[in-house]
Amino acid sequence: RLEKVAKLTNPEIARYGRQLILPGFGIHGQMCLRNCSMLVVGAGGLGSSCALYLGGSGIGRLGIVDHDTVDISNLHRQVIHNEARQGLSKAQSAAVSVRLLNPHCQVVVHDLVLDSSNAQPIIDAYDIVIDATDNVATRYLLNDACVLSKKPLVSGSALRLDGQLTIYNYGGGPCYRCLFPTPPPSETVTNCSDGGVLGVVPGIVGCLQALEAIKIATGMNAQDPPTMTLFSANSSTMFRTIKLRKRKADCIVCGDSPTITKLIDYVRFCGSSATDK
Amino acid sequence: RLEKVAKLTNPEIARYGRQLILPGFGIHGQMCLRNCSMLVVGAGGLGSSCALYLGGSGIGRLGIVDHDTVDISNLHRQVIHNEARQGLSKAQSAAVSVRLLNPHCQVVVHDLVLDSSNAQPIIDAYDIVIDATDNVATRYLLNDACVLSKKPLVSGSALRLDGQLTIYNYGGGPCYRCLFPTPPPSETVTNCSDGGVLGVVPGIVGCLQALEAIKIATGMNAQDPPTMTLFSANSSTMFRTIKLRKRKADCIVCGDSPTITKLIDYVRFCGSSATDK
Amino acid sequence: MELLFDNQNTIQAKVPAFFPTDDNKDEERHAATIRDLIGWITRSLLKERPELFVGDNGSVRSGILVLVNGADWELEGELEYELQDRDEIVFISTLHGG
Amino acid sequence: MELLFDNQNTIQAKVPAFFPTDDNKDEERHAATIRDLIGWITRSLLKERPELFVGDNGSVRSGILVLVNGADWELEGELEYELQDRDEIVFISTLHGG
Ligand SMILES: [Zn+2]
Ligand SMILES: [Zn+2]
Repeated sequence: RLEKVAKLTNPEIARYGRQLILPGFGIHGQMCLRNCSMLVVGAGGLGSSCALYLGGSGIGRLGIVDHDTVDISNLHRQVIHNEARQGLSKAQSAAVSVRLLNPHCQVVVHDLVLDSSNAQPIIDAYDIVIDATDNVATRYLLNDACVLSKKPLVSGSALRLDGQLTIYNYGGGPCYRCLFPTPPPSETVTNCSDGGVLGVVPGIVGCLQALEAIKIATGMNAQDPPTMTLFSANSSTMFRTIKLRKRKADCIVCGDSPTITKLIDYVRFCGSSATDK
Repeated sequence: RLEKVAKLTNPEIARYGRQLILPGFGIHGQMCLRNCSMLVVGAGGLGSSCALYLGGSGIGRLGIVDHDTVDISNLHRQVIHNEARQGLSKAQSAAVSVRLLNPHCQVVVHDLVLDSSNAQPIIDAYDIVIDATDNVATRYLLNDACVLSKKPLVSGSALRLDGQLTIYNYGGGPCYRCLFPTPPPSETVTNCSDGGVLGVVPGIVGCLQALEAIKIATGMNAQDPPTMTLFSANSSTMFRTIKLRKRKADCIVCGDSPTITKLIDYVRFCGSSATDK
Repeated sequence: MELLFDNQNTIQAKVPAFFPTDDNKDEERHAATIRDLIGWITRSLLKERPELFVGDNGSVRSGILVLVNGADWELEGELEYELQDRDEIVFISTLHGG
Repeated sequence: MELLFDNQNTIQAKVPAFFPTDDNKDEERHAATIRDLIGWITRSLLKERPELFVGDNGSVRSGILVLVNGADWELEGELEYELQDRDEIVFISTLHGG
């Protein structure tokens, strides 16, 4: 676990000056970031902008999970990588970019497929988890692991011209299963490889995920009701915020009498694999 | 001016595949980008995310204007630069990052302070201009130059926890002077150095500027009414879209009988300099 | 979701204000609920493959969130919510891409 | 802008429905307009430095955009717009940072 510090070093003060003078953020906000560890699951379209801005912001430790390698067809949206890193592990490539931007951030590479055999100890080691994945099975896995580990989960998704953003398992709000108790029929699920995506759309959602994680770390959103933000690039009103239900007392994982008390087989549960592309 | 091409090369088709299969975008959208040149003015907080995503998206030529050099205190928000580029020209540094991401994009460096003596020929050479600057004088300069040159202007701004986004001089909508005929009193103007800024806030606005520029280049927003998008990181409804006036017939630069027919002295007009920090 | 509805993403519809009760006696009608709306949409607007919109129990399928005037329908009574004049009902299909 | 108003960014206020006309005869009153609202705010809510909010001509200073129920006030008649019950009037200070 990340060792807490009581104050910032002089190089940190120089680097984060524009946040230190920010009213309503300041030294308190910066210390909250410095003593916080976050895990970004997925170094693809969402994870690219999210990891860059979190790495730059001053969080103490950033974990990056991805099992995939950099491909040319990723680069229109996955701007944390580059042409020369083709074939390199995405988790490694993202870590290199964050370290070049900010050597003060401890970056931990998790070059693996997250599943029920390995997820819990990884998630236990971080304070806030960011779901920047691209498949249903990993979304349910992360949800359950975060509920079991009592960690807030900042979930983002993007496809075609649209995006969605929600914080799960935080401040009395719902978990992913409270909203979606059963997985969607697999023929209704489309990923970016099949459905396409405009590159900047996951960029926008990933930035918003970084922001929400920063707001959780600093307590800025502690009084906010649970919401989902819907983004639609092709609409003249691009953003819409909707009010969500609270945690459901009968939810099978976060409810009052949970029946899920350890991770299950999510590939079987969802009828689709985490590495389907 | 950018030479037009009639089709994409095979490497371009492989790279932009996820946009080529995107319904409502496809080969038509990608060709519009390929034959479009855009100028990002400012390689700071807004310009960082904007230039990265435009460079990745497949536009034919990207101009980057900045006269400043990379400083450590920029890096919490200016993620297109990095620690090793301290002291290097921001326009040069941004160009290096875009070329590493996408060698197909022609990147043009304008390492200078834009003013009334040099702005018009630079702006004339591009199809769409992105205002990612940080001062009032350059905002009026860009507005007038874009009106005189009949170019749409995608304007973004960010300060503290807030951001604003508007397209000026496009599709019958207003120019900056239609909304703000006279500059604000200089004691009411705060920049990021004095007021502070949360790093991801300009990141979000810069991504949205890249998106709006892509929508203009591909005609996706041709039917949309003029709007301003307001962003407030600390509000539970983070985005708000407001409906704007049309072009004003009595505007002194874009109106029916303009009295401004060439660029003026914007530093004198605004009572503040473009290089005040 | 638009693919199911001829690529339209906004549909303004006049929906019957009352629906017959299950035993279909004309004089026993109840105010239109979201349950009725889902059935009406399936019969009147859906071009094909209704299983991509409705589930087994007369509700929407898994992975669709229903909004009543911008709020999660769970806050409004879900299937039994009685439609009011000019209500805006939105069906959101969850995205999983990244 | 919040700095001018004690750091409050939303203020719910009861504003007089009518204001006296300029010659101040009590029986000649007109419905409250945004011009009246700006004057009323300056007198009633502003703690200090009114010149950071109002300009010379009874309007807001340069660089402030006024919204009437989410739309640019120019679409609604600017200073002469007559306030309706529950109107939401927002004053936006333009940002220039980047
Ligand atoms: Zn739950
Ligand atoms: Zn104008």
